[in-house]
Amino acid sequence: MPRMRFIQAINQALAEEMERDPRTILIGEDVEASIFGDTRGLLDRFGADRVRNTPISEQALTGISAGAAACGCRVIPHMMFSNFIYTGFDAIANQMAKLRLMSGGQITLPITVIANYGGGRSTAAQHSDTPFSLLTNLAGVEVVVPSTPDNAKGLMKAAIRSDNPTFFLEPGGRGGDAGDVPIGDCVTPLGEARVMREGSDLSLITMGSMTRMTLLAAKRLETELGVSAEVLDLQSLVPLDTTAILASVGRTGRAIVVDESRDACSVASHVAAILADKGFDHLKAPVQRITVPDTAMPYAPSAELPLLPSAERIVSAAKALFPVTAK
Amino acid sequence: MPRMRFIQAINQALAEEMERDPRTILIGEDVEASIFGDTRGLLDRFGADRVRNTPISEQALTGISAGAAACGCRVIPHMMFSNFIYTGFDAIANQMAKLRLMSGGQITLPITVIANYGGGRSTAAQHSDTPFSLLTNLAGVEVVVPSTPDNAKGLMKAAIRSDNPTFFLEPGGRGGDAGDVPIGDCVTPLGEARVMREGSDLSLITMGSMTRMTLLAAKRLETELGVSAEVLDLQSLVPLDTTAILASVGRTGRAIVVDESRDACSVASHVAAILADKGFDHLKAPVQRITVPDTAMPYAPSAELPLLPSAERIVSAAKALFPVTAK
Amino acid sequence: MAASASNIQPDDGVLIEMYRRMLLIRKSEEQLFRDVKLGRTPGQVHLSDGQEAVAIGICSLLEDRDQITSTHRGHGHYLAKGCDVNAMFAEIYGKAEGICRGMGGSMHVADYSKGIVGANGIVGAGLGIATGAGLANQLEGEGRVAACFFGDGAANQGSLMECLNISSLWRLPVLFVCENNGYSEFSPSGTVTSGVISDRAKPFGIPVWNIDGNDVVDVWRTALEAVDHCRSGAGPAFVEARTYRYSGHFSAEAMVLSTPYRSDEEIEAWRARDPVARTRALIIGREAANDAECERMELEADAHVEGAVAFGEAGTAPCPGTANRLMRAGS
Amino acid sequence: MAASASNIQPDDGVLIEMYRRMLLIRKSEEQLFRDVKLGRTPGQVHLSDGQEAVAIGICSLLEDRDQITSTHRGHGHYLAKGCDVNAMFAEIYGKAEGICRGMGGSMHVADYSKGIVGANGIVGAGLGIATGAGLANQLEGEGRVAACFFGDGAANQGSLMECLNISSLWRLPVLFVCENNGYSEFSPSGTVTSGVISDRAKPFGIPVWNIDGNDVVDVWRTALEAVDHCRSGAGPAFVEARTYRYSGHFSAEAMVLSTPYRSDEEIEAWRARDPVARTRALIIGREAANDAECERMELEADAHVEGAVAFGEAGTAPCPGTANRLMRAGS
Ligand SMILES: Cc1ncc(C[n+]2csc(CCOP(=O)(O)OP(=O)(O)O)c2C)c(N)n1
Ligand SMILES: Cc1ncc(C[n+]2csc(CCOP(=O)(O)OP(=O)(O)O)c2C)c(N)n1
Ligand SMILES: [Mg+2]
Ligand SMILES: [Mg+2]
Repeated sequence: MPRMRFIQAINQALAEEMERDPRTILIGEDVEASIFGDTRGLLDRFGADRVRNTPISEQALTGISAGAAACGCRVIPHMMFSNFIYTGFDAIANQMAKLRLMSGGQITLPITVIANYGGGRSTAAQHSDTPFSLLTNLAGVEVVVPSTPDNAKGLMKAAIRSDNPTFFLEPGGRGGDAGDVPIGDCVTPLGEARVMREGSDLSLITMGSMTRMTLLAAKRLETELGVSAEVLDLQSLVPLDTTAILASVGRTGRAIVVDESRDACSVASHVAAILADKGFDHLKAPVQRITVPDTAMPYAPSAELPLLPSAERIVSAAKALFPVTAK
Repeated sequence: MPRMRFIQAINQALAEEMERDPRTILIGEDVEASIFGDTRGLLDRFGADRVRNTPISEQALTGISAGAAACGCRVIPHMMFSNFIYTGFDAIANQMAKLRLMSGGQITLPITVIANYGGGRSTAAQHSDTPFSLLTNLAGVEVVVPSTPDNAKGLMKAAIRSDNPTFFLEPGGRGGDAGDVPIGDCVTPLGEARVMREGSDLSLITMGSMTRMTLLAAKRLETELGVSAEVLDLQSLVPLDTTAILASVGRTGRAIVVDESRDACSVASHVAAILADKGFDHLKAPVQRITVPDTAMPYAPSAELPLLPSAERIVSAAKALFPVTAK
Repeated sequence: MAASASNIQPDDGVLIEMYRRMLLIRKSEEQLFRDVKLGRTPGQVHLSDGQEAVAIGICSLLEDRDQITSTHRGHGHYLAKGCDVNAMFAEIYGKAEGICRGMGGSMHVADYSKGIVGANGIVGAGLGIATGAGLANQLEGEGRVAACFFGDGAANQGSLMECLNISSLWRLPVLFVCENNGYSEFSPSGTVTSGVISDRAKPFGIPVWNIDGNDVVDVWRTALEAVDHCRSGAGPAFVEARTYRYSGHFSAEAMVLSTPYRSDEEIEAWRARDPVARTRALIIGREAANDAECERMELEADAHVEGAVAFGEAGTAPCPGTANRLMRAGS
Repeated sequence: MAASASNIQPDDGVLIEMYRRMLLIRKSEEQLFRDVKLGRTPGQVHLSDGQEAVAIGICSLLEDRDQITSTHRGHGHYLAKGCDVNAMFAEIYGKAEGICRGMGGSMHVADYSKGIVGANGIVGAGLGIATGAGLANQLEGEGRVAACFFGDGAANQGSLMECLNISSLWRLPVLFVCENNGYSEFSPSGTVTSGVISDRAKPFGIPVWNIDGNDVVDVWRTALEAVDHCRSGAGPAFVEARTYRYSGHFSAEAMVLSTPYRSDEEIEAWRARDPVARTRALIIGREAANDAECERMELEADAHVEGAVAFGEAGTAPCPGTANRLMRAGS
C-alpha cells in the first residue's frame, strides 16, 4: 500500500470517484486553487464544467447543491471552513435534511459536503468550530469523520457513493498526517466503527482529529497505569455504530468519550447517553467526556490549546477510574 | 394572581419590559400584525420606531440584531418558526455566540431571540423543528424554554434583562394553555430548574412543551404503578441547572428524560450523559430518553403524533424500570 | 426590457387548455378552503386563488422535462405543471395515497416525475434549488429549463441576489418568476420592499419582463420569449408578474388576526380583474368557445375536484413507521 | 451618480494627517508580514498593503462616535479609526494586552470604544451588523453614521441585498464601502462577480459613487459627500473603491498554492499607482511638506511600529481560564 498524506488520500478519492461517475461535480469557493490541497488538480483533470469556483455565496452554494443533486448530478460542495456551514445552513437543515421525507421519498440527494473543522491552530472562534453536534441532530444528513489517510479515502468514497446528503468533515490539523492507503476501490462502509486498539479495562471512544491523540493516551495508560484501553474510532456519526459502542463497553465495563465538540449536546454526550441506557448493565464506573468546554475558541495558543482534549486530560480522567492501579 | 393564556403572559412580559427600558426594540416579520399573538398591540403602544416589521430577510434580521445590540439597543428579534433560525444562522452561530469572546469581552449583546418550536400540528418538516440541541451546543447563547404561563412571563423578563444573547423558545402547541401569572416584576432566574412535582422513586426530567404531558404521566405512574415520580422542569437549557438534576436523581436513583428534540445529541442525551458521569453513583437503573426519533416531522397526524413523546411512552418506559411493582 | 413587445397570441386550443387548467386550480382551491373549515385537512392551506394566470401562463410554455420550484402557495403550480389532482387532495388530507405519501402536506405538494423539485415552506429556498436544477440542465446539455416561482416577499431574501449573480455568470437556463401579489404575509409590499423588484436583476445583465400577472395571454407571451431565452443557452431571465391572492395569506388568518390588513375595496378591485373571468371573456370574444361550452368546462372541473375529494377521503392514514422508512435512501 | 462631481480638496493639515496614518498602516503591515515569517504570530494574517487610501479616506470623515464594521483584512480600518497600534500588535501576537485580550487575533482586531463593531472572519457578516448599528443610530437621533467595509467578494453574499433593501426602506445612516481589490481569495472578480458591484445598490434608490480607491483625495472627497448624505438623515450611501492588495490574500498563500494566480506585471502596475507614494507626491507637489519632512514622518511611523513590536513581545500569554470568563456577560 502506498504511503501518503491525509489530504492526498482525500484528493485521490475525489479523483477516482469523479472518474467513476461523470455526473459527479465539485463546486465551492476556490476549489480550483484549493487552499487545503484536497481538490488540487481536479480542474485540470475534469474540466471547468465539473469543477467550478463559486462566488462567496454559501446560501446559494448549498441550495444549488440540493437542486443539482435532485436533478441528476452527484454534487460535492466544498464549504472550506466548518463555520461557513452556518452561512448556508438553511439549505442544509431545511432542504437537504428534509426534502426526501417531505417528498414522500420521491427525491434522492446524492450530495457530499466537505468542510474542514477543529481548533488548535490559532484561527480564532470563526474558523475553528467542530460541527458534529448540530449536523448529527439534524438526522437527515449522514456525517462521517475520517481519522487516518486510509479511512479518509474510504469514507470519502462511501460518502460520494451514498445517495443521501453526507457531510465529510476533514480534521483541520491532520491534513499532513501520513499513512498507508489502499489502492483503488477501498470503500469504508458508513455506520461501522473500527477498533483501533484492543483492550480489556476501558473503552476510549473517539473520532476524527482526536483519534491519534487518544491512541497516544492509550499507550500511556498501558505503561503508566497498566490499564488496557480499547480505542474505538466511530468513523461515522450518522449512521452511528451503536452495536460497536455497546460491544466495546460490554468487554471493558468502562468508557471515556473523547470528542472535539463543545460539551453540551455533543456526540460525546450522546454516546454517554447510549451507555447510560442500553449499556447500563455493563458499566462499572462513570462515563466521562473529554470535550471542549462550552466556550468559543480563543486565538492565543495559551488560551486555546488547554481547551482541547489532550492525552493528558484522558490519562487523568482514566486515573480517576482506576484509583488503586495508579502508580 | 390573574389567570391568563400562555401567549398573553409572553405579551405582557414584552410590554412591561419595553415599558421599563425605552431602548428595547422589537423587530421581525409581521411583528406588527402578530400571527401568534405574542407581540399583539405592541406597535400601538410603543410606536413604529420600536416595533418594526422586517422584510423576509432572516440573515439581515439576525445580523441587524447583533449590530443594534452592540450599539446600545436591547433587541428582540422574532424569528416566527424555529426553522427560520437556520436561514439567519450565521449571525447567530458566528456572531452572537462568539463576538463577546472574540472582542475580549468588549462587546455586550443584549438580544432576546423569540421563536416558536415543535410538532404535533401537521405543519410538516419545515415548520416543526425543536432547535434545542444546536443552540445549546453553541455555548455562546442562552436558551430558555417556558412551560407554563407564569414561567413564560418570568423567563421572558429574565431573557430581556440578560446582557447575553438569549433564545426564548415558545412551545408551539401550548400558546392557549391557561394559568395563574404573577403581576408585575416576576423574573424567573436563568439557570434554575424547578420541581413541578415531588417524588421519591423516579425523576422525570423535562422542559417546555413536554412538561404538561410529563406531569400527566407522573400522575398515571402514581395511580397505575404506585410509582412516585418527581418532575423537574429545566426552564433554561443554557445555563443548565446541573445541581438540580443531580439532586433530584440523588433522591430517586432513576431518571427518564423527556425532550421534544430529535434524539441524537439532544438535550436529553446531555442530561443522561451528566447522570452517567456525575450522577453515576446515584443510578439504580438505566437512564432512558423519550425523544423524537431521528427523522424529520411528517405531515399526516397518523405518522406525526406517534413520533412525539407522550404520556404513554413515558409510562411504558417507567414500567421497564419497575417490573415488580407493575400491576 | 419591459413587457413583451410582441403581440403574438395563443391559438384557440392553447387558450382553452389554459382556461381549463385555471378552472381546475380555482375550483380545487375553493374546495380546499371549504375542506379546512370542514376539518378534512389536518393543517392549514395557503391558497393562490386569483393568481392562476401566472402559474398557467408560465407552465404552458414548459415541457414535462423542464423543472419548476414551487412555494408554500403551490397548488396552482402543481396543477399547472400537469400533476394529478387526486394525489394532491390525498396529500393535503394527509393520506398515504398523496403525492408525497402524506409526508409533505399542502406546503409541499410536488410530483418530482413531472419536474417539480419541491414546493417549499421556506420562503426563498426555491431560488437556490432552481439554480441548481439549471446547473444540472446545463451540464446535461439537452435544453431543459428550470423555472423558479417566488413571491414579492421572497424577493427580499438575499439568496435572490446570489442566484441572480451565479446564474448570470454561468449562463444557466433559469427562469425567475416573481409572483408579486402585493403582500408578504400581512405586510404590504411597499412597507418591506424598496424599489421595483425586477430592477434587481438588471445589474446582472439579466433580461427582465414586468407584466400583468392577471392576463394569461400576457404571461403566456412573455413566457414564450423568456423560456426561449433560457432554452437557447443565453442564460437566465426574470419575469415579475403583478397579481393578487383573494383568500389572503392562509386559511386561518381571519381567526388569528385582530384587525384586517386589506380593504374590501381592494379585494373587489382585483376581483374585477379576475384572470379566470378575463380568460373566459376572451374565449367568448374570440368565439373560441361559446357560453355553453365554457359552462361545460366548469362542470368538468367541478367533477374533477369532486373525484379528488372522494379519492382523498377514501385514502388511508400513513402508518407511524413511514417517516423512518422514507428518511434515507437505501433504508 | 458617478465619481464625486465636486473638486473640493482636503487642506494641507488633513492631507498630511492622512499620509501619516497611511504610513502607519503600511509600516505595520510590512512588519506583520515579517513577524509571521519569524513565528512571532501564532496565526496567519491578511494584509491590506496597497489599500490604505480607502480606509484612511473614509475614516477621515468619520468621528469617533461613528461606527465601522471591518473585515478579515482589518488592520488598516483599525488604525484608520485611530485605534492603538500597540494593542493591535499585542493582539496579533496573542497577548493578554491585546485589544481583544488575545482572544480575537488578526482577523478580529477591533476597539469597540472607538466604534469598531467587530472585525469579522465571516465574509459579509459586517453588512448586517453595520445596518443594525445604523438602526441604533437612527433611534438615538444624534446623527451618528455606521460605515461598513466589505470586499468585492463579500458583495456576492446575499446579505448585501437584504441590507441595501432594509437600510433604504428605513433610511438608515449606513455607508456601504466596497473595497474592490479585484480578487475574492484567488478568484479574479470577473470570474465570480457579474456586472458592476455598485450597480447593485441602484434598484434601491441608494446613491452610488464609483471611485479610484488608490487616490486618497478622491476617497476623502467622496466620503465628504457620502457621509454627509448619511448623517443628514437621507438614508444609506454606497461607495465602490477600486484598489489592490500587494501581499495577496494571506500570508501563507505562497506556501499553499501550487501555481500563482496573478502576474508580476499586474502587481507592478498597481505598485506604480501606490496610494502612499501618490499621497507623498501630492504633498510635495503642493509644498505641504518637503522631502525631509516626509522622511521624518516615515521614521516616526517606523518608530511607532518598533514600539508596538516591543510592546507586543513584552506582553503576557492569556491564561487558560480567560475564554470561560469572557464568554458571557455577568460571569
Ligand atoms: C424563511 C422563511 N421566513 C418566513 C416564513 C414565513 N412566511 C411564510 S409565507 C411568508 C410570506 C411570503 O410572501 P411572498 O414571498 O410574497 O409569497 P406570498 O405568500 O405572497 O405568495 C412568510 C413570511 C417562511 N415560511 N420562511
Ligand atoms: C462566509 C465566509 N465564506 C468564505 C470565507 C473564506 N474567505 C476568507 S476571505 C475570502 C475572500 C474575500 O474576498 P473579498 O470580500 O473581496 O475581500 P478581500 O479578501 O479581497 O479583501 C474568503 C472566500 C469566509 N471567511 N467567510
Ligand atoms: Mg406576496
Ligand atoms: Mg477582494
